Amino acid sequence: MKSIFIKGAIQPAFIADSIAKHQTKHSIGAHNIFLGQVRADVINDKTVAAIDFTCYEEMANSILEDIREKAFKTFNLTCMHIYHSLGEIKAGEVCFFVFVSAKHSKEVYAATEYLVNIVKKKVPLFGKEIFEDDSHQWKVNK
Amino acid sequence: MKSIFIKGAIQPAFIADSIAKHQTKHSIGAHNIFLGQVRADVINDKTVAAIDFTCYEEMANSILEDIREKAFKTFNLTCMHIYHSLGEIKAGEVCFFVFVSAKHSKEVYAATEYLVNIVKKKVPLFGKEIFEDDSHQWKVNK
Amino acid sequence: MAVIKYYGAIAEETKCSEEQMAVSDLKISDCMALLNKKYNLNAFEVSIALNQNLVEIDSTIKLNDSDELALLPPFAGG
Amino acid sequence: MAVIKYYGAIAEETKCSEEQMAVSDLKISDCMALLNKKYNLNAFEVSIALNQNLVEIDSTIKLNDSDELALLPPFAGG
Repeated sequence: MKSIFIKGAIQPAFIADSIAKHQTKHSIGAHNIFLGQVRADVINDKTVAAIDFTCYEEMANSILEDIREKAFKTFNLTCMHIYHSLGEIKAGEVCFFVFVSAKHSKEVYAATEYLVNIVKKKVPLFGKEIFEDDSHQWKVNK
Repeated sequence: MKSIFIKGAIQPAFIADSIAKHQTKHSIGAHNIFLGQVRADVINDKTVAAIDFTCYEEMANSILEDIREKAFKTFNLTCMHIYHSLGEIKAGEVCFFVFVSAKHSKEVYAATEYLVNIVKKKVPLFGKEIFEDDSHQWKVNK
Repeated sequence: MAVIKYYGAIAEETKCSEEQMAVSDLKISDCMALLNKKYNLNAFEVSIALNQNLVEIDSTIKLNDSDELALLPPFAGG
Repeated sequence: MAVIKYYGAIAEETKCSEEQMAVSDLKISDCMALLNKKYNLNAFEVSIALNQNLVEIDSTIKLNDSDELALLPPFAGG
């Protein structure tokens, strides 16, 4: 599997390009896309300006391979793509992109939710929340 | 409310532009996008080449206004956009675009599914499935 | 005069998208019977909207001048 | 020698991303005790992966030369 990790933010044009690539697949009737966008959360009066993502990439790739395999077995999907940013992603930028396609709409929703949740839970990604004053704290998924 | 009806197919660049417009909203942490794509279904040995969509637009707009209002009350959303194509949309092209944004990921999935299903059920849109031999049949949502 | 509007498969059958109809004292149910007779719409699963709101096909509401009655085949958006 | 890898908040604490460690006959649990003593990692919620697979922190598996042991803080993707 090609790497799902992208250096820097995921650009809207990259998402558009992914969509366009699926327009030659005429058995697809429904796409569902999840995008994670960095929030400017205010924590103890300090505002998050960016998140710096790092990753244990060899382990992440092997876990993502398992996730993909299991998702294709569980859901009736035509295509599935997962991308995550590495490096410093500013508030408002997209850092996570899950893209699922199927023949019918009913197949896609649960698959998307499943993939988003399992990536958050199982993939060794780490996020340093950098505040506007350059101090930081480490992000923890709830 | 501005019209949600778009003449012709919904282009990937239009979707990218919608995403980009939401990157200034720093309270958003999650987007969910549904795209309906015209399938080249084979029906009695004939292949669908396009769907020609028409609409009872005054009624559709008023129903969509109700749908939006109810969805904002039901789900904890920051933004909600619905677009549907009118006219002839070829197999592989996107004719339906639902775009929902919220602070947290858990809010968006059910909202997207709800909107897709209620638009299919309640909005007076009509689809003429045009086969490759130029014959046609009228689409019925299951 | 009220306006009767046709959509999708029904407009294909009626060969027009709308027409005027004299409606003095005419109930929706009677109007539908007239249109059924004129166009033979029995083959269609029709829903109807009076001024953009769905009403029953056998409604006894009387049509008024400037009312808009729409004959709608099954919805097929998405 | 095995390689010990550190990520995120833990790498910040250890001030390095990886180091070599002599492991002859060393259990994972003992290795973790050594690292804890060296870096004071008690404040961290750590999970550990042996050659990219999660294992228990008190595992009695013995480390071999060329093994890769990774110390991982809470995952935060998405």
